[in-house]
Amino acid sequence: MLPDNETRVKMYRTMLTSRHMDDRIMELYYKDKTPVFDIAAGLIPGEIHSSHGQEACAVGTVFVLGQEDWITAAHRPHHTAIARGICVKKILCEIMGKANGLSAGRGGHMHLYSKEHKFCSSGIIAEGMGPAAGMALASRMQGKGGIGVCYLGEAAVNQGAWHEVMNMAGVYKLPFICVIEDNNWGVSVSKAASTAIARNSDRATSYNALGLYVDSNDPDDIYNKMTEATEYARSGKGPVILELKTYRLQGHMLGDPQHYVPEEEKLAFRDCTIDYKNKLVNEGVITESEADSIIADIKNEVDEAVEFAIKSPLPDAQNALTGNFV
Amino acid sequence: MLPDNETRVKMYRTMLTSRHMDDRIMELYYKDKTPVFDIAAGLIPGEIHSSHGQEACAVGTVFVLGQEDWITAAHRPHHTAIARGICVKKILCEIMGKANGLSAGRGGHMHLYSKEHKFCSSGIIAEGMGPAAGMALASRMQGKGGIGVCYLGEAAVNQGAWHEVMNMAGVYKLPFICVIEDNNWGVSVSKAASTAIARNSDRATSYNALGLYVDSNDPDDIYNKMTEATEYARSGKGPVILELKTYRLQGHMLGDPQHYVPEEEKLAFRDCTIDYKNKLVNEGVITESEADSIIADIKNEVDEAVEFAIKSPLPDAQNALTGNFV
Amino acid sequence: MNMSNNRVLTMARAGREAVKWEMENDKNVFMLGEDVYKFGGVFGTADGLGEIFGADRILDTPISETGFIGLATGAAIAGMRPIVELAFADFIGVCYSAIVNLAAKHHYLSNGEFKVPMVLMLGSGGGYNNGGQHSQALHACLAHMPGMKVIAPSNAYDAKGFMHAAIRSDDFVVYMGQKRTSGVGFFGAPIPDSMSEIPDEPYTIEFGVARTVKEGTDVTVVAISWAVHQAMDAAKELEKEGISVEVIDPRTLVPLDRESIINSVRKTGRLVVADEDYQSYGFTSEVIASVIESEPNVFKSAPIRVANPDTTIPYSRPMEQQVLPTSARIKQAILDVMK
Amino acid sequence: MNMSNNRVLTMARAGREAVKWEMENDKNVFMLGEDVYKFGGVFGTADGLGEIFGADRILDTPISETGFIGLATGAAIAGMRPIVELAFADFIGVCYSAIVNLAAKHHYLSNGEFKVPMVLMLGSGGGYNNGGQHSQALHACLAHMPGMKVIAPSNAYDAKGFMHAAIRSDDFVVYMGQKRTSGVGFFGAPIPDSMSEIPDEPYTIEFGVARTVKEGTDVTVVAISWAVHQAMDAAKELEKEGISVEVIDPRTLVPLDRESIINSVRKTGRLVVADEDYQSYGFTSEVIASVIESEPNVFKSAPIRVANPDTTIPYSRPMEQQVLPTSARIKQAILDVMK
Ligand SMILES: Cc1ncc(C[n+]2csc(CCOP(=O)(O)OP(=O)(O)O)c2C)c(N)n1
Ligand SMILES: Cc1ncc(C[n+]2csc(CCOP(=O)(O)OP(=O)(O)O)c2C)c(N)n1
Ligand SMILES: [Mg+2]
Ligand SMILES: [Mg+2]
Repeated sequence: MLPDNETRVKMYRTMLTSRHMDDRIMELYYKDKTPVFDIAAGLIPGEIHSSHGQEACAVGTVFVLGQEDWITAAHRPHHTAIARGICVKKILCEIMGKANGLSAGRGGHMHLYSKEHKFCSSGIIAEGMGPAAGMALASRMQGKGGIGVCYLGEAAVNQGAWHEVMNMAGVYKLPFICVIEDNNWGVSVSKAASTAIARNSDRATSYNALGLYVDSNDPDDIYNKMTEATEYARSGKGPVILELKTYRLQGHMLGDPQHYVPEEEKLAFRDCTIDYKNKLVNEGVITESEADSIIADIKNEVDEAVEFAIKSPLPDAQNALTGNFV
Repeated sequence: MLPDNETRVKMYRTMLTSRHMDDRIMELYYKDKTPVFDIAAGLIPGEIHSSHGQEACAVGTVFVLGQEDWITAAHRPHHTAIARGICVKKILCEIMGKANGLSAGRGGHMHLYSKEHKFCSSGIIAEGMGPAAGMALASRMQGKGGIGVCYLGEAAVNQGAWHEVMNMAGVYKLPFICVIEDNNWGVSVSKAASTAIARNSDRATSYNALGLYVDSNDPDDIYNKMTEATEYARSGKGPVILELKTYRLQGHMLGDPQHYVPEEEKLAFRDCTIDYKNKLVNEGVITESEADSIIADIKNEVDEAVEFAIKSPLPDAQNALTGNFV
Repeated sequence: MNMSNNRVLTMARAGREAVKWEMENDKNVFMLGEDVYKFGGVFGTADGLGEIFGADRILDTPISETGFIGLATGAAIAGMRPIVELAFADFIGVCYSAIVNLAAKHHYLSNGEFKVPMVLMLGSGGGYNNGGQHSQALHACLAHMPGMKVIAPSNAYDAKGFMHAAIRSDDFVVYMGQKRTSGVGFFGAPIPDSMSEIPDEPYTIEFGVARTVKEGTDVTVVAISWAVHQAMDAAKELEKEGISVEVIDPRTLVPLDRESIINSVRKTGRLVVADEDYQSYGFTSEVIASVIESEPNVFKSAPIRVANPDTTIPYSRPMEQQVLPTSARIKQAILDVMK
Repeated sequence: MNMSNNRVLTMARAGREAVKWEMENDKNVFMLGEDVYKFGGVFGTADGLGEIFGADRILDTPISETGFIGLATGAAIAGMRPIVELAFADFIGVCYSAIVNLAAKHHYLSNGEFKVPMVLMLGSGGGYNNGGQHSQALHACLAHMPGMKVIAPSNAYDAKGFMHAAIRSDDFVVYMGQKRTSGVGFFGAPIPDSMSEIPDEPYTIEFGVARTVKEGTDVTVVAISWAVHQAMDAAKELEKEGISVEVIDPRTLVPLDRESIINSVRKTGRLVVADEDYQSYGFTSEVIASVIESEPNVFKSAPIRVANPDTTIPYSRPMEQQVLPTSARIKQAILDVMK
């Protein structure tokens, strides 16, 4: 099912929100790490895996989901969290390690959690697979009708956990979807160098699962296939693998110059926020000037959230020592 | 390629050797564990996973291999070790924890090793996958031309290690074969209850591998397919999955009454040593009386090995403390 | 333990009774793992529960430990209370990340947004010649890591009480039972002191409270799990020789009841620590360090550890016996510490 | 460390130099892991080696740690000498069985039939706000288990010497480098004392021999890896206040040079142990227990541990700093132990 125009505009706005947040994060990240780059320095320390280029994958899938559905996101979680509607301020505060972040600064960028949004994430590759399947199982046991969706990258598919959980989801016929964002790279290793076959969705045959593939990085196409995926999963037929071709525009993590990516490939990179804007304008869904004002709006909103986060207080150091147990 | 008659008789003898060894082990295992069964008691303590019923899988595959090839066996390794030509006395001594066992009693039944035979085993499910692939890689790097063969059960396929290594073997095009002995049970869990699809050989498509299946538990058929498998693997085309339908005649481990196996299924169990004998006799490869004398021969040989092992000394307790390092 | 009453149970039966009660009284409790449904768990932890609760609540899994511990974690986050049966402690190797990085860290990293009310049952230890990959104790590999309670009961009374407490806890709890204390059929006659008279009604035991198994004045022996029984055997023998041994069973490694241990050593001035796990970087060093860091002058003689001497566990009987914390070794250590 | 000479290298460069030399001189040595071929290893361990030795000897792997550690083990058994790069120590979670049940046990269980001459390189530790799953030290999780040497150099001289020794060793060796001691570009200016003047020629350092980083008479501080530098900072500050601190770097956890530690405490009578790993059931307790079990009356005051207080590592800077064994915490411990 294709999204209606209202949804499309909302998807576009959401992509931009994620993009501008990532742009601001990038700017702030580099700012106070000069002249000698020190990953531990500045307002935003540690690794940051930005979602630049993959925003289409998030909106096209998450917008199909309901309140009852569960999500586990990967080490690259910003776009997924934004698409799920998690408060930008709280995300930014968490990424800056502030007391009013999602996890009060305990988690950080790879660990975004929101109970309200049934949203978790993990920095260990493919470690969201089990939990999302377990959330699907719990939903079924409790008769709540939700499904579990795990997001990961194409390289994560070669982790043992992926196979174990896909098989279990097949055996138990869980309402479970694995969304694979295929940006062709796992850090510096290309898909061809890490994966024995071209399409991970073809691995569905190993698990009695439905395998779907979208090669356009277009939110509408993704929304369409995700609708098929959710219908299948909700019907009780079993799990779905949905692989989405996408692009990793800013390298594996901020600071990665991607020297290892061939120049031709870099030239072929597409920016889904630009492509989608053009599409919406060309199809008359929005005008150029509406697009401009959306961009301006979003920038304002994100900038405000950034200001809020910057001004927010750091947590008390002593908080480190509590919270391991209930 | 089908085996010649000389090979067939040798395969038959080898199956019988394994069977009679397992029969004697079973007898000795139960003997001094009565009246109150205590797994820690007697001449042979601990878990024993006998190979009763699966001997065809071992001879049909191992007889195709050469001296240069490497094997990693599973927690159920007796038939594989015997087919590889490892000394019955040394195996029995190891299983009785004697000083002159393969590993001087350090390993035990799940840990049979022989450098001469390029043979290892492991009690952790699917843990032979990586090593066999690594042996294949080492052989290629050293220009030695050997292949690596990992043996495991159908239930082991759902362990993450299996997937990780199959994929790596596909990526590196390793001369690697995974032989799956499908006895339909992983302890008390049936294949249908643990595996999302009917045939693990179909999972070959996930790894750009060759998938082969033999449903007869017949050494000739297995030999034939294993020949195809080794030719493929040696040619540099990549890995092979060879799944073999077989039967677990004595339960998961000695003492397991298999209550959970449906009666109809038990009635359909086939004994490959009997079937193969009948086949060889029917085809005129051996006469009934030759068959009888082979059986008598083998019994004698195995009984002698058992006597030898029983009389062999236990290791000095202090040996426990050395050998963790070279 | 007084066995005069009607219901004397083994550890496996006692633990299972708690599981059954909780499953009857809380529909969110369910069990999953290898061989639980028809087999009742390799070590009897789910004996008969499959028939009572059906395949949907006693869930057989594929041999996919990372997968099903991850799955249970997700189910716990989503409101269920899973009990995961992982037959052998040795198998934590194939699912260590799911345990230590996922289940154990979710509560902290989410700042309490998500609880993980999950129990992970492990059968630990050896002494029955099952070889180096099926005989390990490994509790230190878990107790070292933050975010999970780690309990290791040594008798049936504790087994039931801790199981109720573990299932009801909103924390992630690892419940380790030494296989040969379980009392399951194929391990021969049960260790008498591992069996207890068990009240019908449910009860809980507080984590982090040690039990003084036997009072004494000359030497403190701190022992955990199977080693408790070995320590008691040694203590009883030495009692005859006029040495008064106090035996302390901390019962839980996390939290560890350091106070009770220290109090005992304040009284005796001598300490032996017995444990089946590998010696270095383990339980025995933690107990000793915990005493000395609060009581530097308490020792009349050097404390002694009786643990696996940092060796892979051999299969053969005489060799395996050599590395276990047997009563003979503990007795010798007590005699040495008395010198 | 004297830096007057020409070649002062970081730890990553020094270790890499040893790898390069060994690969040039032994065709059986090869390296595999994630991001080694073109990226040179996330922490610079293979920088430039891909170009020199090609993709067949500097082998990129899929994100399949259990798979490639198993594969390396098999290659080692079959006569190769693999060096496995596993970027973050935290990832031992997904391949713990391949490490502890397979690679570490093969030699013993096969009674020496098969050797596993393999090096596993891990980047450990935090302090740069990378969150709870990318900042762990975890050396005790490995050192607790039998069958592997565990080394954790703190400076470039040791890094090179131990790398040569590790590659040439016929044992399975785990080589842990604290990420922020590596001197790799993105960690800012390198810790000065982590850099050393490096001889051109290869040399080896014996496992199990501690280094006295600084002599002193009042207090012994035993510290490992990154904590060595924190201890030295504290020691230098306190020197000014008239407290003479001896700093010992055991350098290898397995084997552990207990003798040197004990000798130092015999002299000082006071002990502080500093470690980035989780406190309980870890390095700090092992060091303390090792002293007391051979010298029960050596302590003038209670030894003090400075380690992670058994908490998941928080992301936010002030909280993370709170759980690290910083020089401030070590200094305070030294002052306390002097009381
Ligand atoms: C088990 C594990 N191994 C390795 C890593 C390090 N790592 C983090 S992200 C990454 C690449 C992931 O690639 P992919 O799954 O394609 O996701 P992408 O980064 O492209 O979004 C790696 C190797 C990890 N976090 N966990
Ligand atoms: C990682 C791991 N999980 C569980 C086990 C316990 N276990 C031993 S054998 C076995 C069943 C294996 O079934 P299969 O692979 O089909 O081999 P079979 O026993 O049928 O020969 C199980 C679950 C183990 N040894 N290792
Ligand atoms: Mg990717
Ligand atoms: Mg089977």
